[in-house]
Amino acid sequence: MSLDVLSLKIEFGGGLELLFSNQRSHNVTIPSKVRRDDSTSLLPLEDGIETKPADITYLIHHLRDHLLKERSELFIENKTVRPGILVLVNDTDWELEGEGDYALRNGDEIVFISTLHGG
Amino acid sequence: MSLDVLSLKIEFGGGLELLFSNQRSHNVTIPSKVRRDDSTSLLPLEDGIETKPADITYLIHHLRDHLLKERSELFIENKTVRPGILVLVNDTDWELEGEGDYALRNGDEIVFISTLHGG
Amino acid sequence: MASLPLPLLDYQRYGRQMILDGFGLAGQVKLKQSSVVVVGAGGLGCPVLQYLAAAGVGTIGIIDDDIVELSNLQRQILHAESSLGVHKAESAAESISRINSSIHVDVIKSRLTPQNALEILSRYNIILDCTDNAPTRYLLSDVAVVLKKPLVSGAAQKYEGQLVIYSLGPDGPCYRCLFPKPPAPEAAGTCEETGILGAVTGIVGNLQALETIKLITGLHEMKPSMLLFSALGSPPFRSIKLRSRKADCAACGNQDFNLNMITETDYVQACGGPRPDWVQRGL
Amino acid sequence: MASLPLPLLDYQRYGRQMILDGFGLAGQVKLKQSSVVVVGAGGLGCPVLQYLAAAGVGTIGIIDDDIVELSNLQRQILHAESSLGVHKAESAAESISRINSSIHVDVIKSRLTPQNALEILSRYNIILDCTDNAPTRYLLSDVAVVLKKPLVSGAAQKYEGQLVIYSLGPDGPCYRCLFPKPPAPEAAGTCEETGILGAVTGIVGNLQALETIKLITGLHEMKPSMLLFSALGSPPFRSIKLRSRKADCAACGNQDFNLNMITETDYVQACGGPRPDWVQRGL
Ligand SMILES: [Zn+2]
Ligand SMILES: [Zn+2]
Repeated sequence: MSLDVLSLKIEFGGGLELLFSNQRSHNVTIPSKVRRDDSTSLLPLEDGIETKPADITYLIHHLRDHLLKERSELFIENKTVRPGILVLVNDTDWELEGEGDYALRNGDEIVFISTLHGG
Repeated sequence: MSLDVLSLKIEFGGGLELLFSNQRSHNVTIPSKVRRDDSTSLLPLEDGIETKPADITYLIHHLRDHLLKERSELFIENKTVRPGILVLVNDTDWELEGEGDYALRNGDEIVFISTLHGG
Repeated sequence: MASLPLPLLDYQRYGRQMILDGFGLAGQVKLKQSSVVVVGAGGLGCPVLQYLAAAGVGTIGIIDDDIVELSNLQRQILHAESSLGVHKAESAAESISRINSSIHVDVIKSRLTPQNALEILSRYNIILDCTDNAPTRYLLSDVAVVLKKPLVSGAAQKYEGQLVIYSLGPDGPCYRCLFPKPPAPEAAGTCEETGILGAVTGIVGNLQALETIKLITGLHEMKPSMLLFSALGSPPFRSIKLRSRKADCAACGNQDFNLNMITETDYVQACGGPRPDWVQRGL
Repeated sequence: MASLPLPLLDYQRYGRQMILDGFGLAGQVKLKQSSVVVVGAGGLGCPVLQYLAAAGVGTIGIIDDDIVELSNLQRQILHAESSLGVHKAESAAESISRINSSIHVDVIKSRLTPQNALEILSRYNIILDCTDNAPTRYLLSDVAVVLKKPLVSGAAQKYEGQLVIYSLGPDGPCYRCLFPKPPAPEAAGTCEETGILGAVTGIVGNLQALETIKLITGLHEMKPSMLLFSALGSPPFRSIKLRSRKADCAACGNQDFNLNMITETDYVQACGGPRPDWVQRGL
């Protein structure tokens, strides 16, 4: 991966969009190399800081810190999405793609969907 | 386009699949450069033969000659699809893409759908 | 004392949709004030009518000159065994009145023809094509062009369905923009008897009702598109971006296109049959 | 003289689906011999019941302990104004019997609980989740795992819908595979009142009926997937490839998972509420 940044299409559904300006679709740009501790400071990575390729776990933190408008506990819990949220990577269940460890690629579409209970 | 051949995903719907072994999805490989007169001989292109990049008009002829099982008049008419068939290029109406003149690209998905009248 | 925009009980009846974002009291009042005509009370028309009536569309016209037969009951879920032999328009009207007695229902048991279509359909804001044959589909499209009204068109056959809103806004294509020439009858496979799964008509009909409600309440995105459905497909749905109105369309591209040209058009020949089914036999 | 596999009139009634490729007489006989239980006769259950009955499913159980209220009529299209105050299971049974008197309908007006669910649901081949709350959804999934029966699960809220078949074949995931921990009630937004558009429940319910018919007739592809629907989305449908059964799932990954463990599980706490709605209030 030679790009410095990754451009991602993010979509929220099942009510999660309410936490993100009530907007379902977002275009998000993140660094391709990020801090291993998932902190999302936009300051340059200095020598000695442990890094990793940007993965979904990082993305979840990034969305919380830079896109979420309210009540982060309805989105994130214990460094992953809260119970009841399913993550989709290019229309595939993230469990088939390595879950939080999936290394994001430029152009990926990531969907966060809350399970519905109504009927 | 440097490829010698194009790999296409072809799908038929609305009853058209009945003309093609009753199979909706097909993978089809065609030359990237074809005879301008849309003849689909698989012989090499000799010097002096007029050529063009493979387009949908050529594809229609190719499907007729190499994939169609019966009753070509239900698929092709006057060098294009018969009335009542809509062609889709990667989920877009082919009219927005130049119709028969659309130059095919490797990996394109082309759908041929017959309009339904039932209710 | 100012009167409420809706009867008090309506707030209770429609509350679950009135609390939706972008719907509200305004949306409910628009539904109540709107008039919709459903052409065909068969496989598509039944679910359409059901959900439009339940949602509180104020005036609903039902056009069908056919009568209920046993072979209809597998999918035409507004008609009961006790309705066998009754006009479909009447049977459907009675069923939706049981759901919602406050809406006004017009029962039209005459055949829709090039001679009467314009007059009948002009009374409504939105036209729904729930018919089962090509000639009527062309006729409805032409009338929608002349009346400048949206045509919410559903079709279903075997395991497949299609949905388009024609004449959507100032730029949306009409049926002739997409299909200028009617197919030969032997290609259509539609003037003849074909199979159909009931739930397929149900899905397309429900989607027609939904699109209609979106149009009335202002929730529609107003971009011309086609939805393809295949009950056995994977994925089952496919959304297609459609062309705009065609400048050279014989109908909507023609400034002079009018009532008389419709009447003169040979819709009978269009489908190749000697006697077209102007009215929907509820496939 | 050999008897026909179906009564003579059935060939006429179901002819339009029996002539379909891959359906045929065999498909119709399978429908007639199958039994399906619909949990919840509300927004999802009504269209499901309608199309299963019309298609000729031989035995249909309807479970709901709620009664019909005015606020239901906006989407629960089997209930009429005259049914206000009547049990939903009864009202729905009467409506589908009007469509098809030849099918056998079980009316179950008791609350589905961890104590009775296994016994009641074991009588049927396929379970349909048309409920409106998380605890019942977990309960139904657990029962489907124990009984090794497919669970055709629909959900709808506001403008959105979701559809999954859990416990599909030997490898399909259960609800706990996807959602091991129930969400906190404040996150679910589901134990409380939320809005819902009727046509959205109609579309999801119709798709549930379709999937059920595909399962019974052998037309189903048997690959675990989820269908997402958003009435205002573009595109409105999205098909998701799902994981297989999870080896570490507390329910389907546990060889010892059984009736007693279900009874012991605290479904009440699961949704955080003191008194869960075991039975579907038809959101
Ligand atoms: Zn036009
Ligand atoms: Zn499981």
